[in-house]
Amino acid sequence: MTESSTLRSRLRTAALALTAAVVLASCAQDAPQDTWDPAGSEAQKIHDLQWPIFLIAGIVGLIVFAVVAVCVVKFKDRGQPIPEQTHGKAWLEYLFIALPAVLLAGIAVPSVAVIIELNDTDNADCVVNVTGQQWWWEYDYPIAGDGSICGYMPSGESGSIVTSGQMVIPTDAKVVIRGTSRDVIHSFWVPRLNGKRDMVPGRLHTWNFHADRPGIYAGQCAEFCGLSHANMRMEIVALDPVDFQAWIDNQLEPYQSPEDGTLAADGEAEFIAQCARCHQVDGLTDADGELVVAHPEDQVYSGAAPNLTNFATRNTFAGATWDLLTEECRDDVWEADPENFGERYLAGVDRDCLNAIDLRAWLRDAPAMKPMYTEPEQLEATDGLVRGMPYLALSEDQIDSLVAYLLERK
Amino acid sequence: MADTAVHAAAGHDDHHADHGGHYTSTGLSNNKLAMWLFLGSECLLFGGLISTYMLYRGRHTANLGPDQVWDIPFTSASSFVLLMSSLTMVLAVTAAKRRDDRTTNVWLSVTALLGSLFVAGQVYEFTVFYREGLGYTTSLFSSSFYTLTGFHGVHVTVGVIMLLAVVGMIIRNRIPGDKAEVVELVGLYWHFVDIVWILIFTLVYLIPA
Amino acid sequence: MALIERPRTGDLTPAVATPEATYGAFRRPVHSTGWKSWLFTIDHKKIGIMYGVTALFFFLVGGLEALLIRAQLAGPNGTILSADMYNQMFTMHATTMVFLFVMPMAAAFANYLIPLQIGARDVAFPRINAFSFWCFLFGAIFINTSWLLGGAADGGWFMYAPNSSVPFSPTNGIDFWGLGIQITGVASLTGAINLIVTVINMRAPGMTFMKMPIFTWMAFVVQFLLVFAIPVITVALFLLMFQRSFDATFFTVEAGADPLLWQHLFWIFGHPEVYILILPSFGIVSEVLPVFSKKPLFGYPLVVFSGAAIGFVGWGVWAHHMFASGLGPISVAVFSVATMAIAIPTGVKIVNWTMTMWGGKLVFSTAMLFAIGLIVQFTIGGLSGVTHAVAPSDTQQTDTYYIVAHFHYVLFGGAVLGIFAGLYYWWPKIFGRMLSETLGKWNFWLMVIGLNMAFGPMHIIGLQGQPRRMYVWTEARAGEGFFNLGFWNLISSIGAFVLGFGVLIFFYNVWRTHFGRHKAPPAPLDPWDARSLEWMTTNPPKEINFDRTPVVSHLDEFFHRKYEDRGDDHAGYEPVATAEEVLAIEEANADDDVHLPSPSYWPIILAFALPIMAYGVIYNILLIAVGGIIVLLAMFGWALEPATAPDSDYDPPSDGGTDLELPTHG
Amino acid sequence: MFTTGTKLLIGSAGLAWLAAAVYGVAQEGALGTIGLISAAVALSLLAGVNAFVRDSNVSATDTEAFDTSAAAQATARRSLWPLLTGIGLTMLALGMATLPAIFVLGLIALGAGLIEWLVQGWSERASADRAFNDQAREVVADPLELPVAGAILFAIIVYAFSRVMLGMSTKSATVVVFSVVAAIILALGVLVALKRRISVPVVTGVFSIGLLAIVAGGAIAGLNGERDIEVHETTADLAEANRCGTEETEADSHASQTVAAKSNPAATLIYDGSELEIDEVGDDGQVGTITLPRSNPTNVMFLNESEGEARLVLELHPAVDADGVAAGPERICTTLVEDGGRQIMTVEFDRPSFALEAEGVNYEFVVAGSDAAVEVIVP
Repeated sequence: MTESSTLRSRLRTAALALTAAVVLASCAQDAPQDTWDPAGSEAQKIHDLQWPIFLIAGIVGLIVFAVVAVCVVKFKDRGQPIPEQTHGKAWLEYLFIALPAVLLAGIAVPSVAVIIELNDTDNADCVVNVTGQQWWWEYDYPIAGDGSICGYMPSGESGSIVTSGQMVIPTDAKVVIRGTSRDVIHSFWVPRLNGKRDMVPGRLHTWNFHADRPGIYAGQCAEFCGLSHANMRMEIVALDPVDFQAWIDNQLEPYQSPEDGTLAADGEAEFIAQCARCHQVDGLTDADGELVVAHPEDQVYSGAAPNLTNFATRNTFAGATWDLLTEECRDDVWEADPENFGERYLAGVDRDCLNAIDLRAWLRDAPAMKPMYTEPEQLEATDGLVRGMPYLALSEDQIDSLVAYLLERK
Repeated sequence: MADTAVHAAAGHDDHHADHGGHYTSTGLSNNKLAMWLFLGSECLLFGGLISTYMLYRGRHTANLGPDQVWDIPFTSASSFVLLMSSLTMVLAVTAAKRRDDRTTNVWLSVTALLGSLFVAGQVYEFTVFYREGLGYTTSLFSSSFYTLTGFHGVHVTVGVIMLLAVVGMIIRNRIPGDKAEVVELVGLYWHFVDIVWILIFTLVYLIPA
Repeated sequence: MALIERPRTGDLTPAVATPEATYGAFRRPVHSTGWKSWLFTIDHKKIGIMYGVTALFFFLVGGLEALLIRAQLAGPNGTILSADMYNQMFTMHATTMVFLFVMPMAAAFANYLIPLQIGARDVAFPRINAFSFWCFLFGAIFINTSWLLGGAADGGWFMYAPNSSVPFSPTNGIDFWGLGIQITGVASLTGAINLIVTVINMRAPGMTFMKMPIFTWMAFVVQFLLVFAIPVITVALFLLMFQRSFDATFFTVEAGADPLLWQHLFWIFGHPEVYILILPSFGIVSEVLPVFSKKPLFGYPLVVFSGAAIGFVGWGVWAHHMFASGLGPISVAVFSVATMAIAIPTGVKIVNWTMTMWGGKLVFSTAMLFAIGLIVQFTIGGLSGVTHAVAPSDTQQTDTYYIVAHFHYVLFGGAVLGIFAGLYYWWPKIFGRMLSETLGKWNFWLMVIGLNMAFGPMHIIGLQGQPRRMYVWTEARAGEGFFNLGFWNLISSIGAFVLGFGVLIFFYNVWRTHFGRHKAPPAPLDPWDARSLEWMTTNPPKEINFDRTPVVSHLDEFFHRKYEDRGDDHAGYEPVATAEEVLAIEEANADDDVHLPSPSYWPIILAFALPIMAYGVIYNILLIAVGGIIVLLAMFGWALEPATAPDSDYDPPSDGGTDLELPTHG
Repeated sequence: MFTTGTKLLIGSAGLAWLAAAVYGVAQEGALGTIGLISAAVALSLLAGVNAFVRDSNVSATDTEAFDTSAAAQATARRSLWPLLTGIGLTMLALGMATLPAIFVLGLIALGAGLIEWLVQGWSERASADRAFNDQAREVVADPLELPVAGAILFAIIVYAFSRVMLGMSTKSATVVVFSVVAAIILALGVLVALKRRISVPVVTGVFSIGLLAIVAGGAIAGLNGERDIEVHETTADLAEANRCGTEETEADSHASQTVAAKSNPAATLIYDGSELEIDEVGDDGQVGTITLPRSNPTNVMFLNESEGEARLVLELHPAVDADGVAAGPERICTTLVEDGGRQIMTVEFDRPSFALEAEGVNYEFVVAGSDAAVEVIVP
């Protein structure tokens, strides 16, 4: 009998240790994509469901290990006679069917409830269209019949907002994304706000986000989507209502050309010549005053390229894989208090904070930074259309002017 | 030529009748059991293809849809012919069990001819659909339709060649083992192919898309 | 052509001519030694060994691929592999391990052991058995030739559409993959039908289903899963082939296609496939544990029924691989609950294994260690499985390293440890020498430590948000502190190399046992005091397997011949005969006139035609015709060939003693 | 000791040498002399060979020769294969001059003939026992002959009969012909099966005649050509011909009215007789505008809930290049959808809406013949 009591005390210690480990894990805020660190109601629902299951699983596991350990220690061959050739005990077997069945039924009921809750996309406060493409995300904000965007009425004239890399949403609002893809299956996943949902071409999938407090929430494409799957990230930026209104108004401000004679003005010309084939800047006009309309579908197999109208209001580029901010400025934004966060974020990128090294490297030779199908011999199957940004053979001067121009896209 | 085959084969069969086949744990012949398992596996194959078709039959944006190309009277006739071939197959199996090689050969040949007729009808039908503008890659509906019925057609073709080969083998007295069982195995396959067609005919042609 | 497998007798006996003058090149191969005896063999034991050797070779290949992956991921922004190479590497790692290692390894055990365990002299269709093996081998070689012909498949083993379409994967890698899997699928399907018929029809007299050894039972369930799962993937692969090679639009979204079709077809196959991989190992440990516990398997009927239940329910849970795919809440809820339900029969097995040990007399041989290792490691994998049976929790975990951790605990901790338990346990049976137990223990502990070091940290990595299939990970999302990704990725990579070293010890052990200076002596007849029928013959077994067809009256027949119950209530078993004595009785009463089917050229010829046709699909349609003609010729040649060769094919001509009939039991 | 034949040759050779010498001296003609010397050399050679092999005479003591000499072998048996090879060769030549198809057929006939010839030749030398040789031939040839013969027979029937059907002038005629041919086959089968006295040659004869009839029918039908099969009109044709109106067209006959449940459209447009209502996820009951993505094929479902039939049309206003060629179709439309029916339309927009604004137009879903419309905003 002493053996079983030591066993019990061992079990208790083990259970405590496991609980401690679980609590420790749930408290750890180290990795930005920690799935045990919810920051929104959807992720919270999942978390409330999953930690007891981990706990139960851990306890069951420890019991099994303990029994195996007892067997190994106690029933070692020490020359005992041939044991009873028993073929089993019926009641014990039924018990071990019934026990897990009850346990699993107990898990199943709340699971089903949470499944239903997570999939409830009615009564959205805000709708955002999310489109995946190799290897970046595009977000566009549909205009409601009354001209409002995401539940907010723009101060000026309403219009389309198309952005990429970072999806900006208001806090304390039920944000429903309507997601699809332009090429292969991608998966939209921002762990601290919600689980993942695949974005399947030809299908429209919805998913909910609800951020409790302002901040940046990191995510990553979770469905294997080809060559640069590792370089397809996303961030959700949650702003409080006032800041979000400001963000919308800023996004919708009419295009302003750089002042003549500045480096940025050269950059505008370069942009029209080199970049505007694919990248749209809303309101940009050429020398004749004609609207410049990008035609990425003539160049890119998947059919689109990031809209750069408000490039410098974002913190990332190239599929949210590289930061537009220097490390210092980035930490400044990421680690800001919820109250100060909106202000820091809306400041955007300026020359002091610009991560010029990566941006210039990107303009110099994009495929070298991020593997993409851009070499002619790789494009037979797509009739010459590229999959990703090709090498453009820009000179350092051209790059200088483009950087200057892009910095003004606020 | 067939007459000599009949005599030779009869002797051959007697030998095997004495022999009585192998002992098996269940009394079922190994070959028959294997054929049933194979057909069970084939069910899933056609299940997959039929599911694909059912998913895609409505997907023909701006192109021909199923109800626009079907010629139900013709397909009914060819389906009926295939059904009749199951009947003649039964007659062939019965004759084989009676060790009546002549009748077996007659019914096997008739089954093969009816099967060929069915495939000829399918070739005709495909040609007409193609002329009407329904190519293999025209739409998802057409791809999945041609794949499903084409797979079935290939099965019938294989069946016909098997039937004709069995006729040839009986004539030349070249069947190793129990002749009646060989005919029965081919018969099982043939019936399966027929049943699958009934399913396809109902799901693909008769139920409106 | 499973149709005609029966021998006919005496038709073609030449009247005058000598065999040399008549048949020339067309004599049946009748060699019993030399390489030809392997190439044209239809002996289930030789085929089993060939399966095993090939599978272990591909285990090394897959392991090498795994090590390259872990080397790449040991630190941030790894540069050992390019993105393209990395994608090929993880695709082929999974493909190799699943289709070219675990499945054929299970086929090796099943082929070798099922006839022995049920007291048969061979499988039901020996030539089809040979065909299955050659199909598998040629298919495996075919897939791997893609490395040399423009690059291997790069879409992941799940090959989700539309990423598998030509524009997204312009090399021929995926064509090779699809056609190769198709060919190995033919191998699995024919092999499965063969083994099912064998188990149903060729059991020794007295061996009812509920007296069948448990490994045979689990393998039997697996063959059913194969029979019904293979055609589903066949459909999917056909659609993929038509898509890639013949411009069909099954997965072209612009034409209105639904990419989820592929996922459904793939996982309807893919989930039963998981049980196809694991159940044979369940069978192996269910053999090993009772032997080394000196007790019968606890709750044998329940283990059988739970195995069957796993096989059955396994068909209703495929969509749990698609919880994030957007199926809709009702489907997700149903599949979520069904997935939890499958944990019950799996749990039953764990309980039964531990209860088998409870109250036993445990001998910790290497095989036993691996079996206990399986119980512990598989439990971890099973429990992490429960956490993602819960669909909402799965939306956080799927496609992360947490899943990688889960299925490696299930497949390495489960399937592979079971396979190693089987290798150590049956090695003396198959090769007549015992592997070194000392090296075996090194092998076991290094593998277990390596396994936990390599895959344990992946739980953390996954829960910290690192997705799978990324060729690099970055410091920026690694975090700091105890759970930081950098540290645990490094540990995992080190663990992978420890694991690799552990596996190499096994190969060293094999070399040392058979070739080294310290070559092991011939193994005793019954080294483990075993319980089931396969041990009731010589090591290795004779070509005819048993001198006398055994008559079975108990589950664990061999044990009951060696021990008798002197008390009552199963409590007083005492040895009454040694294995040698039991065998001597059998030898003394040997069946005369045992006849085995003859080797044949056709299986290998038929199998060889398949990759030719597959190359034809990729490169030139004419090759398909060439392959097709070979197929026709081989199939009809096969169909017209009697199961046993006429006496005249033997050199010198046989006296008629060993060439007449398949095993007859009565 | 010389045999008779050798003596003759030696004599002839001597005579030839003599004649050559006489002619060469008397006539002074180089050509004739060379001819005679050649003959003399040839005759000498033959005489030598003949002397060496002793005029091929078999010695009475050479018992082995009774079995092995060519004369002791069975004579070659009747064979079809030289004929087939010959036909193959002829077709090869004919094919080179006329049709490649005949050339290929010739190649096949040639190959088949040669292989069969080889196998037969081999089998006839297999042993002295003719019955055994026949069986040996079958062992080797059956795996090829049986399936290939079956396949050829099958291919002929299928090809010829399908030509016959394609040649029929109406659809109902095909049904009749098909059924009648099947009935004849069945009836013949019953007849042969029941009347056991019908001999094999009769059956073979009837079968051959039937086969011939089908082949002949196929040939005639093939030469006559197929009946006129018109290309079916589709909605793509309608849009091109600017006929997306309210009148019923051929494309609308038997058009599908249901859509698979799993189509997962981006939006559903519901027509209630006066208005187009938009049903979109997360955005219910919106009227007037809808936002759809650029450069991405998107499924939109049209649901007709009005009393009559209706057709959904999407006005696309494609970009026009310098030559006035439009980059795509002007519009796309569904077929006429019955009350309660639904249909999917796959749409893709190449240009953002603001690019169209400059031209004073916009993307628009309209119901043909009504005022109901929805503007599409493409960001």
